[in-house]
Amino acid sequence: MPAESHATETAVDSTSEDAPLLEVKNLRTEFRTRSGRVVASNDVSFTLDRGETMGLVGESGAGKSVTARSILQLIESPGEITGGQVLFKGEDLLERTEAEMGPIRGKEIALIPQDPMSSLNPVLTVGKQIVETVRRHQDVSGAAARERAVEAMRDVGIPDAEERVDDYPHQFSGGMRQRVLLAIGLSCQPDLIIADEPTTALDVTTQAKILDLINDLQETKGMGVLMITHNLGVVAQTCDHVGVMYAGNLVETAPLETLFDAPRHPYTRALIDSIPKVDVSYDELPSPEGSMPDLGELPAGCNFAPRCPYATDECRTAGDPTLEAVGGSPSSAACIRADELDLRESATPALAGTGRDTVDRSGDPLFEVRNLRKYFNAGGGVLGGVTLSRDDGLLPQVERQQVKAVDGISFDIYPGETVGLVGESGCGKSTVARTALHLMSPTSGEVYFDGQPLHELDGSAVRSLRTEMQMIFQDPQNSLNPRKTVGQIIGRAVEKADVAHGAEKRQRVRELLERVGLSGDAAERYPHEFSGGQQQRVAIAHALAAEPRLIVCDEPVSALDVSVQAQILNLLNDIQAERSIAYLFISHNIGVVRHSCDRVAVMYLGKIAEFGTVAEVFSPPFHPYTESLLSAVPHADPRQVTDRILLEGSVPSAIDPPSGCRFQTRCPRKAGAVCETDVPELEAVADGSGHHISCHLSVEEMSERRSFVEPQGRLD
Amino acid sequence: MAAEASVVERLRPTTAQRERIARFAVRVRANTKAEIGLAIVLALVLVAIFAPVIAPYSISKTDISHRSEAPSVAHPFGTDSLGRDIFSRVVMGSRISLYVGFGSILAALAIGTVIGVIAGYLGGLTDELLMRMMDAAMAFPPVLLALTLMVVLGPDLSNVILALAFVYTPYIARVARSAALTERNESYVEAAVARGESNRRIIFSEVLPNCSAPLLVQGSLNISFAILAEASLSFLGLGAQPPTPSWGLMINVGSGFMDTAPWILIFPGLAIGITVIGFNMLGDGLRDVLDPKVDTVAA
Amino acid sequence: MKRVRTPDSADGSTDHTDSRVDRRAFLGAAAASVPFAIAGCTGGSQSENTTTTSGSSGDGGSGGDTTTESSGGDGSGGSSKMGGTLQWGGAVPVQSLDPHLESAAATQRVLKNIVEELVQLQPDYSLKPHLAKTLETSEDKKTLRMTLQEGVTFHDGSEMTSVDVKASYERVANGDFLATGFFDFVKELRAPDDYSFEIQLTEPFAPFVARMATSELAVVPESQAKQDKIKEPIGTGPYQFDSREIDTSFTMTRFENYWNASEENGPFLDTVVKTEIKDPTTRLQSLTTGEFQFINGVAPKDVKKLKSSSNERLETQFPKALVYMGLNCAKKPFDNRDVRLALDYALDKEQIMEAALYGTGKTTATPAAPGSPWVNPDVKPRPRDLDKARAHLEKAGMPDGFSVSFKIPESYPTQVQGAKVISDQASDVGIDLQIQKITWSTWLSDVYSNRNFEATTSSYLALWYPDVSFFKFLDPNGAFFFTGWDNSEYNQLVEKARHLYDQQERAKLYHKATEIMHEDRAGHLLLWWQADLYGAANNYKGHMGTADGSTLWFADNYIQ
Amino acid sequence: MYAYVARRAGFMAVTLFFVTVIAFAVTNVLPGNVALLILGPNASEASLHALQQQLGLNQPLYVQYVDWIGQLLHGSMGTSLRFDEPVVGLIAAKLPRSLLLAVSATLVAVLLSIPLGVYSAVRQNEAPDVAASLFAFVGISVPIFLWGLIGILVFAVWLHWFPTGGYVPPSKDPMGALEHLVLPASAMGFALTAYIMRMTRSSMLEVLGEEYIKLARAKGMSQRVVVLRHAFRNAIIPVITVIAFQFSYAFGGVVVLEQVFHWPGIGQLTLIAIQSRDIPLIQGCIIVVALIYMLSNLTADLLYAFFDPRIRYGGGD
Repeated sequence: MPAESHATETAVDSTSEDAPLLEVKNLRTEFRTRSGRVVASNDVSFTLDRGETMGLVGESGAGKSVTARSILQLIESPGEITGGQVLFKGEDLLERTEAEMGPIRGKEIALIPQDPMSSLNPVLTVGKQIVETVRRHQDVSGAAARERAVEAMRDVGIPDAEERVDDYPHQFSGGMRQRVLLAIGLSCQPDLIIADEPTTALDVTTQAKILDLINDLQETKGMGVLMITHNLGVVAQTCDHVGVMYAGNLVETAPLETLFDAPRHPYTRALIDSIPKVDVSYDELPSPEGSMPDLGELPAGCNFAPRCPYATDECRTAGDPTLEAVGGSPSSAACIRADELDLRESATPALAGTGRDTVDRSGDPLFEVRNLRKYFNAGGGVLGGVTLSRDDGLLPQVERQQVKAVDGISFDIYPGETVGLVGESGCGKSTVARTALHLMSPTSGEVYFDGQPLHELDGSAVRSLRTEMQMIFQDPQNSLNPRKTVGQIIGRAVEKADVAHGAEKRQRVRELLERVGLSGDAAERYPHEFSGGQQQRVAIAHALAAEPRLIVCDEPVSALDVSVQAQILNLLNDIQAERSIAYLFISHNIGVVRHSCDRVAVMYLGKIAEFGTVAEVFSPPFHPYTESLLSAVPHADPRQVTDRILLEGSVPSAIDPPSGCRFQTRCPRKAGAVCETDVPELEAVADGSGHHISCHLSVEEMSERRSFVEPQGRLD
Repeated sequence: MAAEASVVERLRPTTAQRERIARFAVRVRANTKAEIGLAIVLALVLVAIFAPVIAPYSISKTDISHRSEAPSVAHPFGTDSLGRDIFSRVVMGSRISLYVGFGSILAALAIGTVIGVIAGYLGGLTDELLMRMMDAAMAFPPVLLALTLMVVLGPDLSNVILALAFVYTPYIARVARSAALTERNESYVEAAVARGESNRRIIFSEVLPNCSAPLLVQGSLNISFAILAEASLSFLGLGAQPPTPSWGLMINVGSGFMDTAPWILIFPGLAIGITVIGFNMLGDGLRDVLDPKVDTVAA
Repeated sequence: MKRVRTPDSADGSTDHTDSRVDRRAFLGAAAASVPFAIAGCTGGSQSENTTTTSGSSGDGGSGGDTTTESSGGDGSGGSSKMGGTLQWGGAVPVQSLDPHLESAAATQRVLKNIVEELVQLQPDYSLKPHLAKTLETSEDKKTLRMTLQEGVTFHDGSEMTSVDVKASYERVANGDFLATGFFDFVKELRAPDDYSFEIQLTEPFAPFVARMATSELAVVPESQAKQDKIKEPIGTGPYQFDSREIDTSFTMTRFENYWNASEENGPFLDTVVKTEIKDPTTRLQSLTTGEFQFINGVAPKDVKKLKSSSNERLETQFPKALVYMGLNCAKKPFDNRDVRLALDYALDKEQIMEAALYGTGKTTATPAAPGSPWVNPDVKPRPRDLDKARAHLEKAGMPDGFSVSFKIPESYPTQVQGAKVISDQASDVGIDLQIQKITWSTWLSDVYSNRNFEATTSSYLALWYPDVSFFKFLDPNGAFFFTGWDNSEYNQLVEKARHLYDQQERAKLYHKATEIMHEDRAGHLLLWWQADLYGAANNYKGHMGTADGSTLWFADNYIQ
Repeated sequence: MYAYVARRAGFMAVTLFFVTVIAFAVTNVLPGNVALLILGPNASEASLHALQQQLGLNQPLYVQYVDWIGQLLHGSMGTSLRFDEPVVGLIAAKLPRSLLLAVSATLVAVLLSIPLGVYSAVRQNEAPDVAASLFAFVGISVPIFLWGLIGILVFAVWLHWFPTGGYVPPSKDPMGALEHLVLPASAMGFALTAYIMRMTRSSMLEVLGEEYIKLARAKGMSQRVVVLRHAFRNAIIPVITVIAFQFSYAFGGVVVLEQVFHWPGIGQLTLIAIQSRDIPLIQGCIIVVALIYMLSNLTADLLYAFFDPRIRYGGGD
């Protein structure tokens, strides 16, 4: 492809020095839908200067990313920008035609998309996708552009960039691909970066690394950053200035500290309160009421009124409040009561309570797993994964490569107890759950349910035990059969478990729906007519239908919005307390595990690194891996400075795990050669205590860091 | 007693199901291709049903004195080389094409779906073997395989349906398998396993209903293939038997009179063209309507 | 006087299926054309002109069906006729080329010009000595003495002597060929010297001499006579085999030193290239666009168009073949004479012929070739009479008719066309004939050998010699008998006639046989005689057909 | 990449096995018995039985199948009953002509349909797109033999531009061969163009909706670059499989088209074999045609792997 000719195009010459880098005035973008026009971003105005990072935060569907994409005029039909101005270095970009926007996009303003997996062209090498951007905007030769690409990759921390420049996107991990997108964005030294949920699709640890990288790059390159996210933790870690959006409107803007210390809009207060703090143990996790209204059917008056604890009649009738500065403070808010309300303290009373009541572990455990192993054949199909090894004998032996997903796991669960399994994605936690429930047949190891040896029973006996053990899944949408009504789904579970039939069954279904907080007549409707949170409630009702004694929850809330997550976790806890059901709770988010589990097992590459009660695991001594996991959890208090431990590289492949302790390749506190040679045993920290750690370090060495659960003093 | 109640409950279309069908109809009307396609297919079905009423003359009455007459008021489509009225034969011919089209594809849908879904759901060796068999059957060009089968089965219209059903089963099986593969990884299937459902029940009551969309599309496209194949078989003389007014047969006979009496060939050719366009448009339109991704409402 | 040619089977277009199924090689599409047999009479002079009469008058500028094509008419010198390549659009592919084995009409059309026989059939059905200069039969008609032409060379350059003739005849006698059966009546073959040859019969047997005029007793060089299977025939004819591609093309070139070459009778054409085109319409289109100068098997529907066009001409030769409806008299319902009569009365034979042949054929009630003494003048086809038909149905106990399968070999378009009209007419009295188009090989195995059919159609190369008409496909032990109609009185008559020489006596017997056949409504419902239809460009001169009706003789043809 | 190729080849071998099973089963179920057909109707019972014995017809089917496969592996497909010539020779003579027809038809189709498909995808729902999809609909809705017949009538009989049919070997007379090739190839090419164009269009539309296209636009790439460099190179990959499938479909269509244009290819040979129940020839023909289908699919898979780096370089981490 011949490089574009650059002569004719006019980049924006910075006409006036004093104009802010970006000033958005009453931006309005609408979408034509079958049910009339929907206003996705409604008269949004804000400014952003060089070297400054502004956050746009809000629940999904609030219009954050539509606003961002409108700046670059990337709105495709049926959407269109119907009003307002986008002043970039003093010039209104909306005046420019599509062709004239060419030199701006990618050179002056760069977009970092959300999903690294699908934002890179799979058939072009990574290098070529950077080179093409460089050559589009700068008149440089091929070789120089390639050099520029390698340099850009090195800037964003991609190891041995020189070799990997000609690799293809599918040869990089999620985190690495996000770094490539960053390299593409920065390759032409843009003045403004729009990062649209850059880390949502990534693991906690990778997310921390990417956000730090963006902050460093901003300091060195001095460009402006517009950070779009729904996670206040990310905002706290990266932004100087924050805008909160709700149902298409910008409801509050403020500097970071003021926003957290003294929010001026009730919705901001609710958002902050809904983030569980690690060092507080709650009886009930705080969660805002209801959910954001549909953009098509906005309520009269203030959009937040129906969910606002401070709403007055005036709020409900006086139309949409406009964003005005609040006297005596740098923030402005779109709330007629902004001046009078004092929202510095959490609106909901401190729910800090005793946390979970202690579990009686005197009797025998309800569910016990001893030395569970599960190996998969690498590669698919009959011939997959077969390699010919020709080491000694003449004849090449056919060797089956094996993925050792679960390699010797033991734990037990008592009636009414919740045991958490936590670890990065790919550590084998969901495989443990599925093998324990015999949805997959384990390679070896014993599983006991209520004393009965599951591994020795034949198919039908196991199937009869099924009603005692149920499962809830991560993505509520596809855990319900789209072709059946909610009533049929739950009814089938009731019928299958012989709990009830006919009219009695229908009655039972209504009770279950009401118990999970849905109305009885939901039974007539189809799953796709419910929101994510409601669908998960149906899934819970479906699990309860068989009156099980154990429910395995596989990442039950990670696909849901932050505010909805709390509601579901509370529901699970109430049900557990009421029916003493045991949970096996799987999650990659250690924050969630902190509040809903009694005991926690930290898993790494198919083995348990640390196991004990939440209090024991969250306080020293720490297994080095647990320590790094805990330190990476973003917290909503900007002032709380924690020295984050960032693990190098990514999780090694389970086909040939590292020798000795599997964590040795990434362990920041590696004891020495011993870690590489012999495999550490999972021993009790002190005899008689339930807290076990498998590491060669001494207990003292593992106790240098302060506990994460004791209340932290505020660093003013 | 309880069992019947639940059956009745399932049969009575709940309000939600009626709603779903209404919404589906709205989306069909919104898609021009589906709308035109549906219109043509419906018109064809009506013509086929009322054919004996519409057709003024008998399809087999020969009248040598009026042979190869040009279209006239008495014979809107003219007469063929034996003096038979072409308009009546084309109208009655719609029955043959629909009978062959729907017959063979419904049979292929029945067998193909079962094979495909079982292969897709069970995976492993069964999947490999079944799919290799399907590939083998697909290796033979449709008309060629149908031809060989016709000689084996003997000259009869129901044999044409059997032959075409055998030929198009693999196409359906392939679509069913890929649909079943995607559905198998959905969690509701895992939930069903967790409930202790048997494989058979999961396949037929959980997975199968969700494979209906792609099968509906493939089915309607294959009907047009089947009609074209029947025409080719009859053209080669081994399909429908005289005096059945199969369009393909009429074209075969008509090809001898192309320069002297072109109408003998043109009208059945047009009939096939319009019918096949109808089914193809319906198939394409349904693919857009049933494909959630194509939904235009912005998130 | 009308002459019957040896028609190959079936109508014009695709008669690829008319080779006889013989012992050795399965010829796939083998029609049951009857081996040629010529009346026993001798003498008669060879006249160049083949007279053809045809229904269609020779109107219009085209040469039309040349009654007598005066060869030297335009007075141009002989030399201008020499040379050129004839592009011939053939209807049916040439089968295998072993003269003693192969009786398919398509193959005979080319073999006629390559291998020759001791005696040759003349237009007036007399038998003229050819490779044999003279032929005498002894008084007791048991020994045949012949003296051979001298100076005759084979295509491979060797000279023909009685050694070759004896070797050829012994090949047929001891092998398993078409005419092998006839050697039951041969006691001894003698070749006293190089140019004389004698055959000693056990009893007078007229058909043997006739058989000697066919390619089944053609003379091949001794070297080839030894071969079990002759792939590329070497003969003494005016053209020699050049090359062929199965089912696609066949090429033969002029044989320079043909012993009988002459200024006047050719051979003139350098090469004859036959391209095989199955579809009659495409074949005609290729003639009109000039890709071919000559095509055979013109479809009856195109006769009118061809005659009206200025730059092509049509030649017809009547009759070529007899088409009849076969009813299975060994199975219900046609085992009942009344049912057969009912069907006979339901059909209007004239209408059926008109529909299928566009008037280029003739209906008949006797299998004897039209114009021959064996035709019984007062036996006419039954006219259509629905009341009589219903009466016979009631008598047979089936007042509201019946339903049977009606199997038609799909490679015969005129039979298919006729069948549609027949089934339509029969339905008027409730007789439902369900047409089933089947391939020729299925007809052969289902209908012919397994007799699993109720009604069918078939065709048969009529021949002037009555034995073939009356015995061959009507007598239970005739070679092509499949209808199961067995009338002992008829059989005796025909058996006796086989051994009579006197024409009047044989005619009386055959007339009686025709009456019995008609009265007892035999399983053969005769439909029509049809003609051989050839098309040619105006500049392709000379007569196309030959005395035996279905073969072609290219020697006297030339391109102007 | 090699694992991928090995797997595809492995699949093909198994499929080939099933192909031979189907070919054997279908032909051996044909009514009428073979010996009778060889010896003719008046063969005696004894000679019929003897021939059956010799041909091994009365052994159990699987035994017949095994020695038939044995023969096949030694490269002999038996001799044709009808032509009394080795089947392999017959097919070898006729196959190249059908290949010539199918390849030229596919070539015509590809050169025409890919640009059309891309253009109508980019111009979605505008005039050219509607016109192109109408053209496509007409193309696939009328049987190929009708296109052939109309082609002959218009271009050969009326306009005399091309001959009405027949085949001229290119080695002997290239111009003549081309003249004879135009009508049949374009008749079939027309139908293929429609299929490939529709596939290209829908594949392009799908790719244009992908995230990386949005990013390419966000990087300021011109429409031409976005469509050709980014979208087309992804969209072409599935189209390759369609082209391979269409090639084998074209090969299937040959059966009918060779009849109309009396093109002496394998299609016509197969039809004759079927009509005269020449069992060894039928088996030979349908296996060769099936082999062509599988080879074209294997090439498509290889091209697929070549064009799609995700397969060429195997899974990443």
